[in-house]
Amino acid sequence: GGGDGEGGADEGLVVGFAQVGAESAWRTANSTSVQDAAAADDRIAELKFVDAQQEQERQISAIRDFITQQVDVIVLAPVVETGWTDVLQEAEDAGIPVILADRGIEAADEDLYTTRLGSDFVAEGRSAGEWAVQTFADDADGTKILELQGTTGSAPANDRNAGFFEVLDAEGLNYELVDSQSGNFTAEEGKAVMETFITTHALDGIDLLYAHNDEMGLGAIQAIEEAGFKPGEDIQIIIVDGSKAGFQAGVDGKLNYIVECNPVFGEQLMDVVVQVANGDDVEKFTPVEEGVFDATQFEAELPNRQF
Amino acid sequence: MSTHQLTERPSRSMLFDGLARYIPIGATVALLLALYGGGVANYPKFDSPQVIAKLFIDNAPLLVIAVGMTFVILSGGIDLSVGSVMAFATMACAWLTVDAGISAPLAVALVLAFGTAWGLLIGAVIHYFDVQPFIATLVGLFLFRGLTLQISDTDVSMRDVEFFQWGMVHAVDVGEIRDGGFWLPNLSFVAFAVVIVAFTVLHYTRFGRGVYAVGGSESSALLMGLPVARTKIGVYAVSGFCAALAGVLAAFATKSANPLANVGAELDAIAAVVIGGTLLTGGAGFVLGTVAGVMVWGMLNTLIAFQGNLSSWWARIAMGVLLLAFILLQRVLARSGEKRRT
Amino acid sequence: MSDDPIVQMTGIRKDFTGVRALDGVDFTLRPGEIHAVMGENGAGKSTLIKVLTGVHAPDAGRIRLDGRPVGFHGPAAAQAAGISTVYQEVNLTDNLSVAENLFAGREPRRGPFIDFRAMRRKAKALLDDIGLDLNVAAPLSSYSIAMQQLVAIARAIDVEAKVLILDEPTSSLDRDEVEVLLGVMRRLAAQGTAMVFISHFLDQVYEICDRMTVLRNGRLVGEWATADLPENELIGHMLGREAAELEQIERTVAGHRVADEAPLASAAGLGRKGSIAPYDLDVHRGEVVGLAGLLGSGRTETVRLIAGADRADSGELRLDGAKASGHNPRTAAARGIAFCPENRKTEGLVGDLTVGENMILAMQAARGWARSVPAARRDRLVAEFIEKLDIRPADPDMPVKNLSGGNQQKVLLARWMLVEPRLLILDEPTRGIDVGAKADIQRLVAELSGEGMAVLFVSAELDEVTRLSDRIAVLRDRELIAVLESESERTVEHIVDTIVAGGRHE
Amino acid sequence: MSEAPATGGKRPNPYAKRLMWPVLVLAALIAVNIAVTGFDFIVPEVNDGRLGGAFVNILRRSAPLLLIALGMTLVIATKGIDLSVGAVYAIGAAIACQMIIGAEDQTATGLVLGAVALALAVTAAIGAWNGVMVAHFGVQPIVATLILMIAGRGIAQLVTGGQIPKVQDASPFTELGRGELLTVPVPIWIAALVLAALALLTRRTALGMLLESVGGNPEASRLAGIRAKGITVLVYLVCALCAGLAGLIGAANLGSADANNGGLWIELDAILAVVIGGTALLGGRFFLLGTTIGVVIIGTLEDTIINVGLSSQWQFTAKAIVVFIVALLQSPGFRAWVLKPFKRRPAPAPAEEAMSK
Ligand SMILES: Nc1ncnc2c1ncn2[C@@H]1O[C@H](COP(=O)(O)OP(=O)(O)OP(=O)(O)O)[C@@H](O)[C@H]1O
Ligand SMILES: Nc1ncnc2c1ncn2[C@@H]1O[C@H](COP(=O)(O)OP(=O)(O)OP(=O)(O)O)[C@@H](O)[C@H]1O
Ligand SMILES: [Mg+2]
Ligand SMILES: [Mg+2]
Repeated sequence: GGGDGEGGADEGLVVGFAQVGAESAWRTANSTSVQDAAAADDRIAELKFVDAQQEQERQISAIRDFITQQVDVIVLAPVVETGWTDVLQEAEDAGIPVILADRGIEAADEDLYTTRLGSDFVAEGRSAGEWAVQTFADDADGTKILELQGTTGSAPANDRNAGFFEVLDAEGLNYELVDSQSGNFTAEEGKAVMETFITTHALDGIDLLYAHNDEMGLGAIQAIEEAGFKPGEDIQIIIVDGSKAGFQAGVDGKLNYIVECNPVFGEQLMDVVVQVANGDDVEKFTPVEEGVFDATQFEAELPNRQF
Repeated sequence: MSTHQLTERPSRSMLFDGLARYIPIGATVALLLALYGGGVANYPKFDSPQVIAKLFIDNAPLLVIAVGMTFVILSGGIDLSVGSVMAFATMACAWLTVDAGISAPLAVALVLAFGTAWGLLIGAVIHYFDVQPFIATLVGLFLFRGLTLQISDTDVSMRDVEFFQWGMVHAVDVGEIRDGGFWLPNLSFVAFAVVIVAFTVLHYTRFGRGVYAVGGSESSALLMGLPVARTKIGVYAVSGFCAALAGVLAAFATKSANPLANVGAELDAIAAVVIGGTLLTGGAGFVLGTVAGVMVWGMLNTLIAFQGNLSSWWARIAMGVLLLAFILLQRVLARSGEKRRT
Repeated sequence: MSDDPIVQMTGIRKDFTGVRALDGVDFTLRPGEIHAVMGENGAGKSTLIKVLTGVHAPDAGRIRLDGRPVGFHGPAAAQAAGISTVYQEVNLTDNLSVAENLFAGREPRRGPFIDFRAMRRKAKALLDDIGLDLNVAAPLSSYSIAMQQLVAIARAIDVEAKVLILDEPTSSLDRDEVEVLLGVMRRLAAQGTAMVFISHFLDQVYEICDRMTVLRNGRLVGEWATADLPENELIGHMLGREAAELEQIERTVAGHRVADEAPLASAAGLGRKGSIAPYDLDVHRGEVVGLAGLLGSGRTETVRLIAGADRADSGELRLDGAKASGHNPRTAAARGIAFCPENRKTEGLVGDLTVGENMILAMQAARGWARSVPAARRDRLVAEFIEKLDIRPADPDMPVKNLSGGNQQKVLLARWMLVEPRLLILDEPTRGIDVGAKADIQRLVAELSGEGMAVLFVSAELDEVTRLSDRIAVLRDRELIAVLESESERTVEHIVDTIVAGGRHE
Repeated sequence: MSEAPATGGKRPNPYAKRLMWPVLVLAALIAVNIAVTGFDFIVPEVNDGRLGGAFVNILRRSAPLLLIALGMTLVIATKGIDLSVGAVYAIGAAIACQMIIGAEDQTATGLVLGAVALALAVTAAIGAWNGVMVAHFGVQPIVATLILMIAGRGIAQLVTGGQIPKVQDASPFTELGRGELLTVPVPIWIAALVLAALALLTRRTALGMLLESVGGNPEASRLAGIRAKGITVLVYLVCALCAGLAGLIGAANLGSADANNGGLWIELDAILAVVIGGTALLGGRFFLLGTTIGVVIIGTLEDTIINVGLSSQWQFTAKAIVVFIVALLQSPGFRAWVLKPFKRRPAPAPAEEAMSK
């Protein structure tokens, strides 16, 4: 059981949440989901929310503040995988359990957190790859691919890239990666990079665009339209995330495949928090429910989108 | 020789002349206390000594780069490269020890030497080629971020390097936090040492006084026959060294290197220096002011963490408002001590 | 005293873009002598010094020190070789304390650390030596420019140098200070130090110098022993025109003021805590009111209040009988008050802007940004004043920071004459100006007041004040102690007596 | 530190001299691109009555940066700096988009005009606030604007509720970023007009000179009777207005406003462009045309990296190298040093440079 801070079990739990930041709509949806779920949940007395603006030091600092405040449970959405040993050890010494949300940390520190709830970026990359292998299996002249990467060095960018090409290579698809650049997960840069792709490589013969998130994908779609091509037809497009706007574009026929990465797991998280606080046994990894969607499913799924 | 009094007595008291330049730092310290008092009054556990101790745990690297920045700003320059150099230094530590298998103390020495050399180089470019410091060091900002990413585009762990365990070992450990105890790791004391050395150098050595003179008026310093070149290049070397050292401290703190770490750290450092009462135009300010500035910066963040119910955007706005209130109060306090002109 | 020259410069040439500042100049300095370098504003005196001390590299010519060829890389190198210099503009760092300025770069140390106590003690002794009593721990910025000049001199003479160079050291000093300085120089000369002395005060030059080298337009005119060159000939050599031209500066129209006319500006109990005690002062149309007093007596403070540069915290200022509220430099200018501040570098000119732009600045400010002065009118006015004040080089597009000190002063004057103010406030307008130009400026002041302009005139030179003024306000201890009206009172002796007596009344 | 541009009177146009090196670097970058991708790079093409082609695209994409850099030039001329432009960009974008998506009919012209006006009014007010902090409260510019740099994105997120509002493609608002007028893309028009307007405003009136005066020597300017405070406020206001306008163009281009990433770090690029263009950060002389060239260099550089086939990791490194080259070429000291072996004349004393400051 968790620390018996001043909250006390009967008044509900005090939970500290060290969020990555507010760098994307996905992230904001995630924060909102967690905050709303905590507010609605009687078992939670207070959620201490800290936005770390994408810096590990700020997250570490926030965790130390949580320890000083003697919260009952700490939830951490780690910015990076490494470097958590000391601070998680401090939490353990103070008797406060830690739950990871969203991203994971290096395997060697597995003992220092109770459980992780979140998405598997490599798996997302693999899903995208599987669809590509299926779709282009009988493309005789080889599949020409453009990739819009997320922020250079970030875990989702690295994993979505790795998972995707792992499958392509494993399945022996005959493909050529024509160009791959970072669009920093933003529409602005996604569009700019795509424009340059178009002028440099022209679009004729390019089969597939793989964008690591919605926003870059949507930016690229605009660039493609402005250059006089039909996104979704002249070039097939895969995006990861699946926001409302992404699905809308799918419904409009402008993209072909969406790999969902679901940020709305606040309620699921609160359940885990309570279990952990009660000292119940929990799995080391709880995947968030996520799906993949192709053109046939966009229309039906659109109304279910929450962000 | 006649020593009759030719000139009339100074009107302002010596006391005032001596104190006028302490007003900005005095204001900073007073407001820091006010912030702390506000925190204690509003949040339970804010009076835990660990709240203060923590300012020097997480902010130790920031403190070190801010001290280096103080030298540069006092001389009338600016160094935008510190954040990137810091990230590069951490990454270089990881690369040298984990990949290249060099012994950690040697790696650290190499990194520190490299930081200093970079400072010397950019200082020489600034001085001899008269390139604006903002631009010359902006080159460093881009360059080292690029090089860091080229070493590795993912984070690298140094957990198995024995040497880096030393930094977080508790140097002081007084009781459990929950019982009102606190602890400080070794690396905080490295930062304290940097502050003490910097203070001594700035106030009690020729180099230090030269920094103030060059910041006051570079052309005058030159005509006075001061070693302007050595001073100007020296401050960038100090800053480069401090940035590299901060990178090493970061390696101690997390035992991991992250290519995207410390983005914008230069702005944090500049903010801390300026909040501490140092003028960006050079020539006026104190290292201890910078320490106070870093504490204010950390304290604002702590307040927001203790408040805990702010959304991302309200947290940013709150930070801005706190900073604003702080700066305006500081201006009011400082102004009452300044000559008033029309 | 051996006659081997200690410094020998031969065939020195120095070009700045567009200007040949020095052209084949020779200069010889012998041990133990005091050697004046004379010439008009812009003649190249300061440049010669800067070439000698390594601030500028010569484009041609050679320099020998003690017979050995040298080429310094900067003032530090020159200093190390035994040449100590006070440059023309005060070059100290005013954010540091007085003591630190005195010893910057050569602080007394204990181990690697500066011994501040010893430094303050030595500073105190050094300043005592030239009769200054300053708080050596206070920042230099809390002292007037004259004090700063004295500090700079003290710094230079403390270095036991073979050669001491003083470029217009006396431009803001009053007579007593000058006397002390000359005394120090004599003592150093007796000890064998060679000195270069640059000044526009001919009496000082004649009093102390053994020899002089005269420059004109960057060329060497000649070298003479002081005794061999009477004053009028010297002036002739410097200006290249007849000395007689300069003789008459007497007021053409004296006592212009109509006795019962209401004053143009009238200060009643105007004052500011910590800087000047409340004072009453009237200025009428067409009169010149001089302000006299020792250094730091508050002359600058007095006029700054009237100019709106500082805010008064007591009393009121009336212009044409109407209370001037919200007085600041801008409203003052709108009310016809022009103010030439004493420190042209920090308060007067904008170094990066051109001569023409600097001149037009006040006029433009008065018109607001939207209505720029038409180019034709601007060019005409600028050309007119460049000619009237004989500003050299006569190039309106030269950045003003490249002008010689005296010419910069003229640009500042031109700025305010251009707007044809009703009240012109001149704080040390003739500082660093050569004899010819000084005469021009004095004549101009007389002329302007003859045309009905009121002038407030601050100068450290009592001669100048007495010669020009209709009335003289005497200050002491930041207090206006007397206004001398009658002709018999307006003499140097009477002013000095008043100051001394003013002290006794306290 | 201002290297004296025209030490002489014989009118070697200081403007031309300042611009020479940036122009050469730009030419070199363009040459590299032409070498890699052929002349198509520079030749504009017209498709669907719309000017396109690689270089035109660069210009179009650079428009927001140019707007901000122009405003920044004026601020820097007064010895100031504005770090808040990125945040103001986001605020401008957020306000306009949020107002438009809140309406029933997103295609109404009146609505779009209203949204644009509101966004500009708010950003202008923010600029005035910055100016007042600097001019009237005497806060150092970097600190005064740091406040809004931190809080500004929070305000923008507050406006959008943390979402990324998407404006319908049919809304005329998107024309601001995607449309064309007489075949030339609208962003280029706007940037060109603002450039022309600012050039006229500063060079045809006395504003330019007064700005340079305030920047060169604030105390002397005050004593000369210049309304230094008013001018300072005006300049920050114009700068924020430019940033707001840039935000509108950016938002219109994407049809959405990203409060977090819109205009992120654009302040650094803007300052960079200003300095590459020859304006010293210490205030005084400013060069709007130089800034423009600086912006185009930065824009071209980003494309060059992709065209040359370097990976994303190279972006920073390449930028560093180019900036370093420009900075060194602009330095007379560096040129003298490089040319020294070829010249007979003695090099200038090191002190000389410093003295001209
Ligand atoms: N850095 C510079 N750049 C360009 N021209 C300069 C520079 N310094 C001096 N000059 C020019 O060189 C000439 C000589 O100037 P210098 O300062 O030596 O005159 P000076 O004899 O000392 O005059 P003053 O009595 O007014 O001080 C002047 O025409 C001046 O404009
Ligand atoms: N003897 C002194 N001791 C201390 N401070 C002084 C002294 N003399 C002047 N000051 C300082 O210098 C500044 C300028 O003095 P002020 O302008 O009143 O002198 P002034 O009569 O105009 O002299 P001048 O114009 O000849 O320099 C004042 O702010 C004053 O604080
Ligand atoms: Mg001179
Ligand atoms: Mg005075």
